[in-house]
Amino acid sequence: MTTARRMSASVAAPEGVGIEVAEQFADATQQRHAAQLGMWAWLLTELLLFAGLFLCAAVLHVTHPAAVARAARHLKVWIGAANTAVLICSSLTMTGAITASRHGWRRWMLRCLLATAALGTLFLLLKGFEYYQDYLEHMTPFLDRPYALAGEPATRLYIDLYFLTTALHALHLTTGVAILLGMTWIARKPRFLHRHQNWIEVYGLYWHFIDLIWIMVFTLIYVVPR
Amino acid sequence: MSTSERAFRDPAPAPATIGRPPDYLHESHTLRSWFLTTDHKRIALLYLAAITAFFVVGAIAAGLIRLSLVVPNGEIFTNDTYNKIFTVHGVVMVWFFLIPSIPATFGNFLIPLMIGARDLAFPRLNLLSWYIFVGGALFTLADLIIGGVDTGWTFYAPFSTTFSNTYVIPALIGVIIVGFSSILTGLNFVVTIHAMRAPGMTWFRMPIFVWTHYATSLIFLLATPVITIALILLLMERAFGIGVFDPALGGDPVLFEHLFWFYSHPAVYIMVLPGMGVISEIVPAFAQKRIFGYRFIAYATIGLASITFVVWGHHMFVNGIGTGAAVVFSVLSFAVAVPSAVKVYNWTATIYKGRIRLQTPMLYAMGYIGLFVLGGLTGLFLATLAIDEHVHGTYFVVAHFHYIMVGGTMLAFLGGLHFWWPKFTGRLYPEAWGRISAFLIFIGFNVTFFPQFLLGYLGMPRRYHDYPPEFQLLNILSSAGATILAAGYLFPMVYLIWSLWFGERASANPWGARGLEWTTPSPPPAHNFARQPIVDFEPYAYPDPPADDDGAAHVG
Amino acid sequence: MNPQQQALSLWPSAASAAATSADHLIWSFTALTLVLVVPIFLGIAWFALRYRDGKTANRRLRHGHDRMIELGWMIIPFVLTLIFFVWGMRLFVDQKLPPANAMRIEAIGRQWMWKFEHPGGQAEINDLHVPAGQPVLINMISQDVIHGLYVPALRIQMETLPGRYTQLWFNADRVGTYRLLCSEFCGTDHSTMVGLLYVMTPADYAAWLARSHHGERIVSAGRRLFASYGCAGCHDGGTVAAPALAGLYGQVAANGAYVDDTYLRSAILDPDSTRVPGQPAVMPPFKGVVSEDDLFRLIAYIKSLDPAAEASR
Amino acid sequence: MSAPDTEPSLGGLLRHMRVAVAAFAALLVGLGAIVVLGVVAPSSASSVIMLVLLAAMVATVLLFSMEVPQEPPLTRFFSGLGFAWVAILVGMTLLDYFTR
Repeated sequence: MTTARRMSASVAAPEGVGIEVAEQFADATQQRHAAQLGMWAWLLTELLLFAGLFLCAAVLHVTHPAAVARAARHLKVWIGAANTAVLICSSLTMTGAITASRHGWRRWMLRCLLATAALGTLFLLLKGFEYYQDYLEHMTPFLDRPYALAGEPATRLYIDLYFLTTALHALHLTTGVAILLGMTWIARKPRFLHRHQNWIEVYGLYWHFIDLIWIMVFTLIYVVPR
Repeated sequence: MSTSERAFRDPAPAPATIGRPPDYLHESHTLRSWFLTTDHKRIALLYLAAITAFFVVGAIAAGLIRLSLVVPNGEIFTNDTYNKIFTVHGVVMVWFFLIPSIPATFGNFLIPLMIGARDLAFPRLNLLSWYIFVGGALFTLADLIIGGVDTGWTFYAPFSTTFSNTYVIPALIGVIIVGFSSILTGLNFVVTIHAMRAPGMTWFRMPIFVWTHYATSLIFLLATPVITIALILLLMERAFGIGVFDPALGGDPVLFEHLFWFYSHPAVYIMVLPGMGVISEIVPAFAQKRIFGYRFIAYATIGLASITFVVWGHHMFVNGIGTGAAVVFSVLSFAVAVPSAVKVYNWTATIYKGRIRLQTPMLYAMGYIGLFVLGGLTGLFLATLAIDEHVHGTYFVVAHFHYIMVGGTMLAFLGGLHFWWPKFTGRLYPEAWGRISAFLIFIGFNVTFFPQFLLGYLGMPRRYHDYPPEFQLLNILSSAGATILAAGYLFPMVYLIWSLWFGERASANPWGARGLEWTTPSPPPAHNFARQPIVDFEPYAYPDPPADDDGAAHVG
Repeated sequence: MNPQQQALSLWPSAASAAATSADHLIWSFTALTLVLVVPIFLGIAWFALRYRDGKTANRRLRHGHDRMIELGWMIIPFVLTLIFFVWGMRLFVDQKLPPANAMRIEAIGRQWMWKFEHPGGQAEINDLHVPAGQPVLINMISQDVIHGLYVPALRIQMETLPGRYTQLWFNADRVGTYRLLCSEFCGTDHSTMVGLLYVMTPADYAAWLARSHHGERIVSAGRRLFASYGCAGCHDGGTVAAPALAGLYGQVAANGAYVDDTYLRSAILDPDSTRVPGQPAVMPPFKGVVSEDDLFRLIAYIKSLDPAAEASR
Repeated sequence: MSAPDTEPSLGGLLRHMRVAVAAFAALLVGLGAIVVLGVVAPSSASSVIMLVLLAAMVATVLLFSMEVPQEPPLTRFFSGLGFAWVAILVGMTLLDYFTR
């Protein structure tokens, strides 16, 4: 229903774009609806998962504002900002892939999917570089090595929370890139869009949401407490 | 004859299996066909087997606890052994029995049948969640039994992070894994109920059972991730000392309690709501009467599921939370009484002027109402700030939540098991034994747990196995009740298994109940419905009795 | 002497007026509970017999008032129970507001014992002696995990947390011996972390104080520690412009935080956490240096500093 | 139902993505504003403004990238539910910290 309505708004669904109806569903509309809703339900849990971490950071911010500010100023805010921009770009390419898939433009879809995967990888590389910088600056309190702000215990907790939050996000992104590449591999076959167009739609929701989570991480962990 | 009555007519008893497709149990017999099945009905039975096994483990632990408490000086087990036993009991019963009990078995089996669907929306995910459940639970169980954990099921920091010398980390990993099973089950139910209802099955034609499972699934989705992250933080704290719950690093152990109870209070409703769903099916069926105030019950279900998220602080009134927060949490907790009262009074009103048959499921349902009322109202005692300040952390709390969780969930579970057993297996159980076990469980339960209210108000703290001697008589009484309860649990295990081979064959609708699940043969065929059902009748479409009823049965 | 020798008791003894009020509350609530549930139980039993299948009975239903009935049994029990919310809240809030003349006892929970210290420096393990009719404020903290100080005869408890002081006060007016327990699971010997509360006549209490071993008064011990840890070097004048401490307690500090026991504790252990932005970090952290016992003595001393006396010095 | 379209040029693709491109630009502007307020020229009101900007960016992603308004009503309800629950979690926990 969802996509069908969407398409009727933009273009009529071209021939050769659709989904293969699984046994338990009555029709394609029901299957699309179920798949979309299933992803939304999953995203709900992702949001609450990260909310727990944001809550810990917020409580620490309330109880130890000075330490949190000092710790936040040691985060690599420019790398974080660049990464936010990278993910916003990847969101655009993902939308490109979805749009192309709806029109049956297979080549554009593949290009956009690969671009999205490349941007995701770029994010992970930048993230790795950021971690390496943290390591060099002795901002890794959980490791058995000297810690730059050792005299200020509450900063240690904030830095630990930063690592946990970003690592959890990076884990989601790594999984995301892996799924994306796997899906692209399958989608290279010409008949993919005949059978699994909604994979792209559903996956797109996930990718956008990981982007959304990162925007929150960047604002709430890097910038606001400074 | 109206359409709705036709839809519910009991098909003539099938002549064995001739001319009928094999049912879901006999479709194939290989182990592989069971362990790789994507049929929601078979997965439900897999869950039933798994949770029964976990229940036995938890019940043995409970037996050991009650054994130890017969004497006041804690002579039977060492302190550490006792602490490990109650941790086994708590972790296994809460996470591996109560939470999956009704949703994963009855929910799995019945939701597609009740809404007229072929299967759940994501059958493979359903199987996966069973494997995740069994894998995670066995992992934790092995750790709890071989290694031992002494934190209790609540895992409060900083005891669990810094001071316990037991194998906490594997237990946490297992519980986190099981959480994903809950999430996937909840996701599957939500999507199924949203997207897969048969034509004509509008929201207000759904049985209350489906409503309660919808609400439960929302709790699964909204609460479970929070306990997942809380336990991950706990694990990180124990492994790397990151400091979230360590005051020396600016952390706060009370924050763990917030995160923990944000999940664990709604988790009580994960246990209770499906039980209410079961009772809302049984009571109208055995009163042969429409459920009273259907819409109010449906709204109350959603209301309970929402309110339960804003009351978690009542577990923490004496844990150093702000006075203002305590007052807010207290008054919100009182609001839980509103939807709970709706349910109880509406069940009572359903019985009024019905045509009551006091068969086994109905006995369980009536027992459930009694225990739920007592458990619920003592919950209000605990929500009262000044009373909680006295009985927090005592046996009063233990008694209260056993009334809700065991009295409520367990009785509903057994009631539902007896109600739908013919549908699950195609066999009837011996009715007399069913009634005996229902009585035994009700009496045994009350003898076990009512004294604990008194013990709590007298001031016996939980998790004490070395207790002051003046509490001994009440403890002996409680332990004696536990043996009656154990006997009550053993009977169904024996006669239900016996009935699988020797029980009388069941018709499609042995109770004369309404609901789509009773229109399929017992047991149902693998594909549930021969043709796509079209729903044009209201839920609980039991006929209105004529005035001055002569009492003759109009069943079927 | 054991508080209760009998093998079975059905109601706990009450050692304070507040405990009796809590009893009144629970009795009244129980009465309301009975009013609400007995009709249900009787109703279910009666209906189940009256309308059994096969029995002749008038089963004609009157429709039309369903909504009013629904609203009635939603709202009336709720409003009735709200009375108890208000009642319980008032008792609870009273428990949060200790009277000014309360005698202060310091308590430390540790695995697996309680330590109490009286103002005169008399320390006791697990047991606690208090005078009857005198409000007593217990200021407590945990040295390791969360414990709960629970006296059933007073109908009160409070958890002791690591890193933060919590308080509990009572006015025990009935002489006797009562149990004192740990109510929050704290590990192996949780169930042996128990003691006795002796409520004594003021005369007996004075005699007990006199005959028990006592070191220094808490405040004077604090003064001595203040010197020996080197606090006095900076805070009592000297070359460093350390903040004056006299009269600080109960005020709002320069960094905007309210100065209470927990604030002073973190200021000693981790001065950075309370430092006013812009001030130089001169004071070393005392984490791992000062024990919990010495901390409450230091804090008691700092609290005792009177700005007027300080000015004349 | 038309036959599969022939693949357009990049411009042709982008013409079908006007909303997405606008959302993309808005998100970049929002990011820039947050960086300016938080890093380059912080002021006392920055935090509040940044939280408002963050809410706007979240709304942009939900409304335009994830196309929530085109979903059926129940899905729309669902997508809002999570944020409401985060508000409950954070709000009621902080209530404790502010009333201690």
